[in-house]
Amino acid sequence: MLEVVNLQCTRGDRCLFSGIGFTVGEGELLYLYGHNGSGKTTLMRTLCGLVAPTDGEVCWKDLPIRKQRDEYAAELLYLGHKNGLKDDLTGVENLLVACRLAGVSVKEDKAWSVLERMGLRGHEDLPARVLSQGQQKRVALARLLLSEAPLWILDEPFVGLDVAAVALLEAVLAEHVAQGGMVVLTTHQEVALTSGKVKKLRLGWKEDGCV
Amino acid sequence: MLEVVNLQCTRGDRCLFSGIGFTVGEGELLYLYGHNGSGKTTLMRTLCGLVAPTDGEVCWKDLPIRKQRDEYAAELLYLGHKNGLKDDLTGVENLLVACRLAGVSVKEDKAWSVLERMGLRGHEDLPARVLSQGQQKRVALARLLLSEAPLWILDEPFVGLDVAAVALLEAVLAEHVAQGGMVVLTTHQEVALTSGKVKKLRLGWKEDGCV
Amino acid sequence: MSGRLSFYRFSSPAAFYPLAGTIGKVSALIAVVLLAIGLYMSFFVAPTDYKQGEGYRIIFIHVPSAWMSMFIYLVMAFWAGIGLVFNTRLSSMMAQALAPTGAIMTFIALWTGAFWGKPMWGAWWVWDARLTSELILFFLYIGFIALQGSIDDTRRADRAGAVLLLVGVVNIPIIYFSVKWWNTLHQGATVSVTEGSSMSTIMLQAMLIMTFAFWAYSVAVAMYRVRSIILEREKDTRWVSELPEVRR
Amino acid sequence: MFSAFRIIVARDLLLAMRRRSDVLTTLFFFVIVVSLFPLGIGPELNTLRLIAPGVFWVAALLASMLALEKLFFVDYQDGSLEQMLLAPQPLSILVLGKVLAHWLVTGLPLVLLSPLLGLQYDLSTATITVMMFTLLIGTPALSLIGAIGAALTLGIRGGGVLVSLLVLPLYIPVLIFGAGAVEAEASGLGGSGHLSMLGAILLLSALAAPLATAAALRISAE
Amino acid sequence: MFSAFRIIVARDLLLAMRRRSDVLTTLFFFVIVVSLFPLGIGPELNTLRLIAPGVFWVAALLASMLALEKLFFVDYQDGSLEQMLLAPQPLSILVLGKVLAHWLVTGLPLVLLSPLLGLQYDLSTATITVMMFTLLIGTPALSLIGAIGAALTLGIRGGGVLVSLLVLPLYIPVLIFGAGAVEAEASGLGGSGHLSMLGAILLLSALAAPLATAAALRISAE
Amino acid sequence: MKGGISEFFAMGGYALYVWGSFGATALLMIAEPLLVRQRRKAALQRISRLVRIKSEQQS
Ligand code: HEM
Ligand SMILES: Nc1ncnc2c1ncn2[C@@H]1O[C@H](COP(=O)(O)OP(=O)(O)OP(=O)(O)O)[C@@H](O)[C@H]1O
Ligand SMILES: Nc1ncnc2c1ncn2[C@@H]1O[C@H](COP(=O)(O)OP(=O)(O)OP(=O)(O)O)[C@@H](O)[C@H]1O
Ligand SMILES: [Mg+2]
Ligand SMILES: [Mg+2]
Repeated sequence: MLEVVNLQCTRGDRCLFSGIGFTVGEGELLYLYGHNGSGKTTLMRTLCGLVAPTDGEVCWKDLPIRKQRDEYAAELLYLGHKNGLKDDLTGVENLLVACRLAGVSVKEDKAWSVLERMGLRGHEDLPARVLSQGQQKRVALARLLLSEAPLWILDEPFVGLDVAAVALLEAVLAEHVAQGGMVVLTTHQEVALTSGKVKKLRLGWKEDGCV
Repeated sequence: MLEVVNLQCTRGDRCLFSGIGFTVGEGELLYLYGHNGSGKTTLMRTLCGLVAPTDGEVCWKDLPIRKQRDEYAAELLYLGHKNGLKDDLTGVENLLVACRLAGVSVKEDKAWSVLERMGLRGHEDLPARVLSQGQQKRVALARLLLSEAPLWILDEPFVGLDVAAVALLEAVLAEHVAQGGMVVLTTHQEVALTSGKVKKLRLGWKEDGCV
Repeated sequence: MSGRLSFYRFSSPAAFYPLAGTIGKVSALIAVVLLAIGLYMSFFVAPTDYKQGEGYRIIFIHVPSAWMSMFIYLVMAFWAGIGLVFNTRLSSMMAQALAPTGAIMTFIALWTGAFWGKPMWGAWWVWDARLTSELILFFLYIGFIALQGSIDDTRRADRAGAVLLLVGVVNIPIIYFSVKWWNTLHQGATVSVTEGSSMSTIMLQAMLIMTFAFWAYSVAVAMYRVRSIILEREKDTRWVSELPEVRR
Repeated sequence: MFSAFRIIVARDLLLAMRRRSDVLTTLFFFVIVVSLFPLGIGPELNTLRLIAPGVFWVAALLASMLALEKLFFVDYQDGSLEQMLLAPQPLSILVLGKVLAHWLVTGLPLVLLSPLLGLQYDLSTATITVMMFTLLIGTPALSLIGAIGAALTLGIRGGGVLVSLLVLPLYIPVLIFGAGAVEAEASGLGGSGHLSMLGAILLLSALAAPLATAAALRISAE
Repeated sequence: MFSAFRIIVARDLLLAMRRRSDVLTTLFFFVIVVSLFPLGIGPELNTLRLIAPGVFWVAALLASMLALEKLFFVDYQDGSLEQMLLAPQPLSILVLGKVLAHWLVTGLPLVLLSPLLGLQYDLSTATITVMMFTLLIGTPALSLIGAIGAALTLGIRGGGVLVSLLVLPLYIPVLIFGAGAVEAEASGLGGSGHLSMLGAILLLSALAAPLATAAALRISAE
Repeated sequence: MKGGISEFFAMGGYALYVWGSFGATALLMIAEPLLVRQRRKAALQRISRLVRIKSEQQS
């Protein structure tokens, strides 16, 4: 269970948010929303331990994450604005390397079949550099289908995906939540997040649209 | 008027599209759609003259664009997947430099007010590097409000924008078209493109979703 | 009109492919014959040099390879320029096919020069203008090959390589005239169009035969290589899949 | 046309001002390379005086080459190169502007600092003057020639180091004449022949390099 | 833990294989720098023999430094560094793996090629052997130390050149002992004292540098 | 050639240099055609695989 107590983050001389607290339990999906620049990305990176909060604490299974970095990392899957693909590796190689680094051992034919499920048939062995924006995102997201981590933190995963891919990703999220996984998510698009328990958290104090 | 005759593009050893022909006249909006990797970005870059087509011709006012590069450039505004912002310049500086390079002379206080209209009040003088994903996109899009070019080519301009910004951009597009401008556009999001004459062009032969 | 037509006919890879095969075969034959004659002459007919003893026999490969190294570069630059301006695919393929042969010729010139320099000048290598500019030529070849190798979009690779080749052309006159412009250790031109030759005729004959042999060799190898390049690039076309040598 | 040139120079100088450390660091690179040699070779002044022209010129060349890689790459990555390609001005003018700004930031400071470093190597005033002069003519030529290489390798796998492979062969003549002029001066022969060759190279590259670079940029951005 | 090390080494070697030119080009950079000096300095073999150790070591150092910039930067830009930071293994192990792969690709070929270049400078076989040996011990140390600098300057404005500023001072001891050993050998004094110092530096940096680099990476990625 | 084979190979004391040059040249000029042939073989192999895949898809 992810627990956040009284979290505060400051960037430059601007306090993005403070006093934030919530929990994400098994089978729950936390949907972060708020206008551009409200601090969603910053909050997610804090949840991962990439950014140190100026105040407050992020706890995983009742222990602060900074005290159990490697254990927490093994149970976490974070996908940010950047895809983390190597331009020169093919889709399959990228997927394999990313999974193995995260401690999940994957067979090569498994990777091929997962990419096929992501709609990349015929593009599996092209270097990521020549893939289109949306195809690159698909390769990055393919990790979700192989992951064993209970906690997924996804920063705008729907960006650049076409309709079919959005539907597929929704299904994957629903399945993960149904199996007792946890998801933290942001998106600006209208997306149906139905199954499981959906919590919402709004960042930003002012009206939507002006910052 | 933009006219495309029998266009063909090949990337690597894959023919993305061929035999494409259409025109975009004054007051018309061309909405390109198709699944990920169907070649929308490639087509748009070809329309700009950044990619040379393997066959066919793009004409602007009845002349092939490769014969009037500078004249065409003066009448064109292209915004791609990448924002074209310098990380170290502030929003205002970025906007000013981009406009001036495109041959539009802009006063500084005009730039400030345009950025304010884009919802960046209070962030105008932060370096682009610290802005959030959506705020960077907003700075890039601010050029639209200052542009005098009749032809806009916009590759997924709605990506990363929040609801308010999407509405604003829709309004800007509608106004441009109403004034006799031309727009070529792609997006995967559901967006209301109502005013003016909307043409649609679908790329990719196979079903949506698989490639 | 008809001249234009035939030019265009052979600027299509499909038409050039069989032609390249024929040219390749003929030049390979010429190369073998001339090499045999040339080698026989250089070792058994040409007399021992009164100053350099037997060591001078290196000349029979050094000079032909040095000439070819420069000549091939010029030809490459020519084809690349054509490809850049007229957007003909075949000429860029020719440039690409010649590059490894040119690099090898340059290497041979450097290597044999070094093996000649040790007994004659007492050093494997000195930094004089000709040697240096020849070394630059080698780097230019390698740079061209590396540049093409690291771009996988063939059209971009062709055009980027062409720009590099054209920029590098300035080096060729520098190599050729370096012995004139700077006083160097390296020997000046002994064969020249205007003044005739200062070498003994038999040596000169052997050297010229070896030069033609190297020439024919280069043409043959380049033709065979360009055939492979055509196959690699046109692998999706119908005419390639219908070739007799493609096993089904 | 001239206004586009001005805008691009102003922009690049502003960017350099924002990361002031860049100006300092190319300079420091030069200083450090020049100062490393006495460490690697030993402190005899005679040897040092002998190798000084070579060391200075090689250091200048390396410093220029190092800084090169950034010349177009950042613009390429953030998409502003695309915008430059679509600007309604001849691309070669913009290229010339970028190269000028680049030289003002990385080349000029190095030229201005060289006299000070010359003292380390116990060079005479006349030699130092000639050296500074050769650097003043030579380094812009280096920047111009280097721009071609930088444009050609844009966005290529393994680009960074490939630049050096492509560009160094073309740098060598500049190096030879530059160091040659200083040496000739130091040995009392007068370096004017070498100097005029340097001038010719600068002229030629100022005319031809922007065009070649512009062509290369269009190819690379495709 | 060891498997993570293996994975990262394999990945980086695969990446290097994909851009085969990278391997060649660092090497060529070394070759070209070494070959430039005679051009700048003049062809007398006595002078050349004198400066050879310095030139070789400075060239090796520059080649190593040049290649360094890429060490983490590409990973940082495409987001895979973030993923490495979140991997369930000690970061310093991953760093060590990356540095090893980097050295195998950029350092080792250079060591293997140095004998050939030594001939250009007319060095004796004994001197060449010692030089190769010092390079073999010294270049991994350079890579390890350089990694700290590369990590610290990650994503900082003007990073590339800043690396050199931070790293060169730390490189200097390696340079001094490396070139010193060769010189001592060449002048018949025997370089074992210098060699053991080099060994000590390598050992120390292998232990400390990965930890420092890991810490620097966490800071830079924030 | 009165001295016979061994004198011929001695090249008047220049054996290393002459044979070093001719040998290296021969090596390169034999290796290059072999490499070209290998390249052609590889290309043809790839093409026949492509053709096979295409005909399988059609049937
Ligand atoms: C690595 C060292 C050397 C290099 C790179 C080199 C390069 C060249 C080049 C490029 C040429 C053809 C240029 C022209 O025709 O004007 C040439 C020709 C020639 N070289 Fe060398 N050379 C080297 C060493 C030597 C040595 C050591 C000798 C003899 C002592 C030598 C003797 C000649 C002769 C006689 C010619 C023919 C010149 C003529 O007839 O035009 N070279 N060399
Ligand atoms: N150094 C700084 N000085 C001032 N403000 C800063 C600084 N660094 C970041 N910020 C601000 O912090 C916010 C960062 O927001 P973040 O990237 O978390 O937004 P987000 O909610 O993910 O937005 P988006 O929906 O656009 O992705 C931005 O408003 C940005 O302007
Ligand atoms: N060198 C190459 N070899 C093979 N295929 C290539 C090569 N370069 C590009 N492609 C393919 O060309 C297509 C490029 O598509 P493009 O970027 O135009 O798509 P898009 O319609 O903009 O997609 P998205 O909606 O994801 O942005 C991709 O399918 C890509 O796989
Ligand atoms: Mg965000
Ligand atoms: Mg796209």
